[in-house]
Amino acid sequence: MSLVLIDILIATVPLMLIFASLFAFTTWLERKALARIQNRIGPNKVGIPCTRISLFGLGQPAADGIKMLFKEDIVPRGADRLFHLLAPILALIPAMLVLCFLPLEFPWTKSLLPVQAFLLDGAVIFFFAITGLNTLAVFMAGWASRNKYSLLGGMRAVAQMVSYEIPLVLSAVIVVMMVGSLNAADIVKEQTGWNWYVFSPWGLAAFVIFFIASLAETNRSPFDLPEAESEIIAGYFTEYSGFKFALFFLGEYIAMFAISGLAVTLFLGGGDGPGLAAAPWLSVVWFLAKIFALIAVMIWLRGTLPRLRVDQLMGFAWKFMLPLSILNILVAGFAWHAQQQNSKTITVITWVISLAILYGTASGLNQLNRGSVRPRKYKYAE
Amino acid sequence: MNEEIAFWKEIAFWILSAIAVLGALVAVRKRNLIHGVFALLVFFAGLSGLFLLLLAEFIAAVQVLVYIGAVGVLLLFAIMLTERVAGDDDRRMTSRGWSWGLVMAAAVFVVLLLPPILQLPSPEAAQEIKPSVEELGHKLMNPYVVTLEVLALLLTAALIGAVTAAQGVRMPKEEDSPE
Amino acid sequence: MSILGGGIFKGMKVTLWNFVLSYFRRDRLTTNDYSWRPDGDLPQGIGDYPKEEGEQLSDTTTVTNYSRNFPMLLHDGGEPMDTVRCVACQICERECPPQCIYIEKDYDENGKYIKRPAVFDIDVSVCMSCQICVEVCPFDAIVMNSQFELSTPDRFGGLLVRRDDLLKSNDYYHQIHPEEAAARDQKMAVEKAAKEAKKKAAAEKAKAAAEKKAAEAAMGDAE
Amino acid sequence: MSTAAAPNYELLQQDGLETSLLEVSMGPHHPSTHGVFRMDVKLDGETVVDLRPVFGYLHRNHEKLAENMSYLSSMPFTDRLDYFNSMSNNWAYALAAEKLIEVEVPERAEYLRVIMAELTRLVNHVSLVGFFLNDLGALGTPLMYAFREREKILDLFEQASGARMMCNYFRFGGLRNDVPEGWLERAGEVVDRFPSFLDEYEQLLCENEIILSRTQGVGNLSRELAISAGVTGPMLRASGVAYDLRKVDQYGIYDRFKFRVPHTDGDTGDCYDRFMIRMLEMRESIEILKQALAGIPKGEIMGNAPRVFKPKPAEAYGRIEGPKGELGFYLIADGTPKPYRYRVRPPSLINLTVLRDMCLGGKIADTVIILGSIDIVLGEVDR
Repeated sequence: MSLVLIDILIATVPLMLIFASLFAFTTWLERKALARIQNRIGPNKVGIPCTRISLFGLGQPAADGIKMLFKEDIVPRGADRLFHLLAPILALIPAMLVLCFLPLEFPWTKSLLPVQAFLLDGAVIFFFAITGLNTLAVFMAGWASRNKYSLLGGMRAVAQMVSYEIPLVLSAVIVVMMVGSLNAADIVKEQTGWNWYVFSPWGLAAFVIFFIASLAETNRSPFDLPEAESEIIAGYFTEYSGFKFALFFLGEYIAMFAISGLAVTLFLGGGDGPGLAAAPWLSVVWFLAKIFALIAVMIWLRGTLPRLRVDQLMGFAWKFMLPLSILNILVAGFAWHAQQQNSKTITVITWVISLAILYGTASGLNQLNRGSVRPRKYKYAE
Repeated sequence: MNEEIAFWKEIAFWILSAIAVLGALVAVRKRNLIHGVFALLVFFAGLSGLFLLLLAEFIAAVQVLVYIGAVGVLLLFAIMLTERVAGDDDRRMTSRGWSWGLVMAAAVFVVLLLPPILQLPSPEAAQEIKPSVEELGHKLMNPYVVTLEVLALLLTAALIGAVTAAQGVRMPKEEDSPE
Repeated sequence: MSILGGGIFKGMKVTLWNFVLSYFRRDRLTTNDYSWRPDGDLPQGIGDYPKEEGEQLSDTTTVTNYSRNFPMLLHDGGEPMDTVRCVACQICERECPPQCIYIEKDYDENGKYIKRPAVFDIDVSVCMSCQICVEVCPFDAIVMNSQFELSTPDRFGGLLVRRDDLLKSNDYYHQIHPEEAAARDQKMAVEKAAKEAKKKAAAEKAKAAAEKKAAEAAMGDAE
Repeated sequence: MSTAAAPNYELLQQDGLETSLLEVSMGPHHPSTHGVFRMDVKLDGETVVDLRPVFGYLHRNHEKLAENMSYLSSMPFTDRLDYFNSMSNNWAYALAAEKLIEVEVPERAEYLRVIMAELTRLVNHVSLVGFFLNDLGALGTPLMYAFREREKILDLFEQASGARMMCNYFRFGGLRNDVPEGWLERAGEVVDRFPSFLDEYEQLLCENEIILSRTQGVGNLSRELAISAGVTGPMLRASGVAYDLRKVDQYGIYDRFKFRVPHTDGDTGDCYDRFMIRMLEMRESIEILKQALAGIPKGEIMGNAPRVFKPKPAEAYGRIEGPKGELGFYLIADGTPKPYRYRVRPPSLINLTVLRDMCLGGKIADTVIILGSIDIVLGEVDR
């Protein structure tokens, strides 16, 4: 085993272990939080598996994992066996691959590795390129299980992911334009000392668009149309059971981590936070804390919002998100030039004007798209 | 340290090119359309791996983004819209005279491609140039800005054309739903 | 609507409010997990399952003083078979909507019908605990029990509850449905008193008639 | 192939792009068909071109059974018709039977009947809104809030009649037994706490943009079609017709209570109207409950009904304003203790007949919420 391979292993294995265990923790967190939102208690019986100790149900992910291993793995007769097997794997590969582009400086890797993935020149472009593969996995699953519902689910998923990738990329363009480089580490370096991009009006608008598009990209709450239980049973993974289903589940959660990781890098200043001078390794803690904040909001949305319909989903992407993100690029451009004069008054004025423009267009577009949708008044007969 | 890296690069090169060639072959021979498209995507992935080996990250990323992400999905959409997509039917035969095809390909290779390949300097000569994204950006802006604008115009025209074509499929209903 | 996405934020405020309150306000929880319910109205020692037959409460769900499940036959204490109230008049067998009761009268050795059921089976898989039998029974012999865990591994005979398993004492009835049992006993006491009064009145009338007849007879043989 | 073109949607088989119709049977055990109900849907992409409802999976021969049993014995079976509101089913049957014989229902029983019926209306509307939101995709949160309130009311039913859902509590001429003491105070407490829950519920649901845009303009039911199809209940009121049996028939003692009947003022109703009408009706039911709980007198619970119910040959039709619509019982008596003919007018089934007209042209996601907004219970549809 030559030295190079050991270096690569040292870099990738902790990444995989940390995020796999975070996945287990998030499933528990999601079930507990959703339960509490719905005034239930959530899993509290499984502590350490096969003992009676129930430490707040923390053993539930382990129990689910073991259950998934032993569940019978049914492949429908008409299905295309090879693709039925490949789809969950293809759903997992991009999600895991993309994790290495997040600027997470683990303390022990600093000295060893000659090149780190997030120091790549085009880290952000690689990120979007590889998350694009998820669309293929979903389509493959939908098509291979040869069942009407999954076909519908697959079609919906492909259409949704393709049309939400554009606002996702365009809102990331703003930050790249501001920083001037595609390198994840430079982006984080620009935002040190609390001047994160989310605090500027165009940054906030870009963050909101990025967050909504990332919800759609990972099929989360208001956009979980591909796996709409009430309409098309479980969408593209209707015919999956046992460990393949668990792989899909794992893929979806790791994709959630990856996308919110990028959101944190671009808008919330990556590992930046108080107390970094004292202990540099705190940046990893801050990074994960911010990711969990975003995931908490995703879970909160899942507990509250119903689902959008397919054509509304498309209309929202093309008629609301896309124009808003293009306009946001223009506004950010002007603001960047105004900032070059770096006089206090001009920046304040630009901030106010850009805020007004962005909010004005947003509500204008909303009025244009869904003007007639308003709560109605009713008459009473004696 | 770096002769080891060179050794691993050599192995990576052979693996990636083998994947690419295999993908291309399967794409051509497969009777089932969907399998063919996915094999083609494997070929694109192999290609982007080769770009990475040449340290051209941006092109590798764009290759994945454009070819696999966009062209692949476009092909799948096209296949989905044509009828009888559910199963691979036997009606779609591959041409029987493939042996003549092989001969023609060999002739083209010998006559057109072989001479320039021989003049190429040996592979070691391709040393590490620094094709950073920034330089690409600057080049796009000053010398090639005209082509960029024309391309942009072309794409928007294509987009508008696609929208009107899709619009025409369904006769617009008399009472349009409120959205 | 007011601000962009105002409705969605309002909805999220409500769910956040529910999320926070579910930790403090116990009545907001739909699934009341009884293992940690402090108030005393449920018997303590919730963990151990009721061992001996007839104990009414189990730890998993609420069984209140009003819930009725499958019927049971009442007897007034002591040896069940000699103080049983049921006289096998088979009214409940006829009236039962899903026809799940089967009764056979009891005869002593020389064939005289003694007012007791020899066989009284209720097919628990058919019974829908609708309490019609309790209403139509003139002798208050059958009432609703609240014991519902009657599952048995044996599919063929297991769900047919025999007479001896159905028989329960009247004070067990007081234990599970105190109000109802008290009201029923009080009604029976009133009826019994009314019957006695009627019988006494009939007896006096009979006695008076007998004296009158005796007096006339005495008058007759006097002339 | 010939496609039965829907009235407002022509499927254009233009040259070349002739796509095949996807035929999906949203089968008997589909997660959102509220029981065993099947819809054979022909889809062009996502748009519904044709829809054929198939039901009958839950047919239990209720009406023929009733002809072979005494009048009283079929009372517990009426609980199982629309298993969400057994009390109002019992009342409709009791009302019909009381028309056959002359019996006078005491005052306290009338008040308790109104209280029980209005409590079932609350339970039904709250659960319906919960299931409707579940079909829309809100994973269970509104449903769990609805069930939390429903539990409180079901506890009240258990204390009064002995069972939570299958109450079998009404008798011809009154009620089976009086409510235990302390029950009226508990009921008052539940009714007083309900409006605060409703405010929270409305805050969660009524201004949510996603719900508004998903339900408005979906499943339009015009006034003429509603009236001609015999649709009754909240669906009819959502289509603009202010018709409520409690005001029309004034059965029981509804004339003593002051309450209003919400309805839309336009002449078509969509899913949003049906959803909002039910939310507003819950508030009216609370008004009635408050007045009834305040005015309930002491006294007898059971009128002088004969021991064996053997009515003279006659026919009677008793109907009430059930939570789902006009629930009617038609009885023909022939002098024997068994009815000659026993017929139930199921509001769910009659409201279901307009499902196809509302769904055509919409998306597959719309069929699910239109079915949810009709509020059917398969026990009543199939009987």
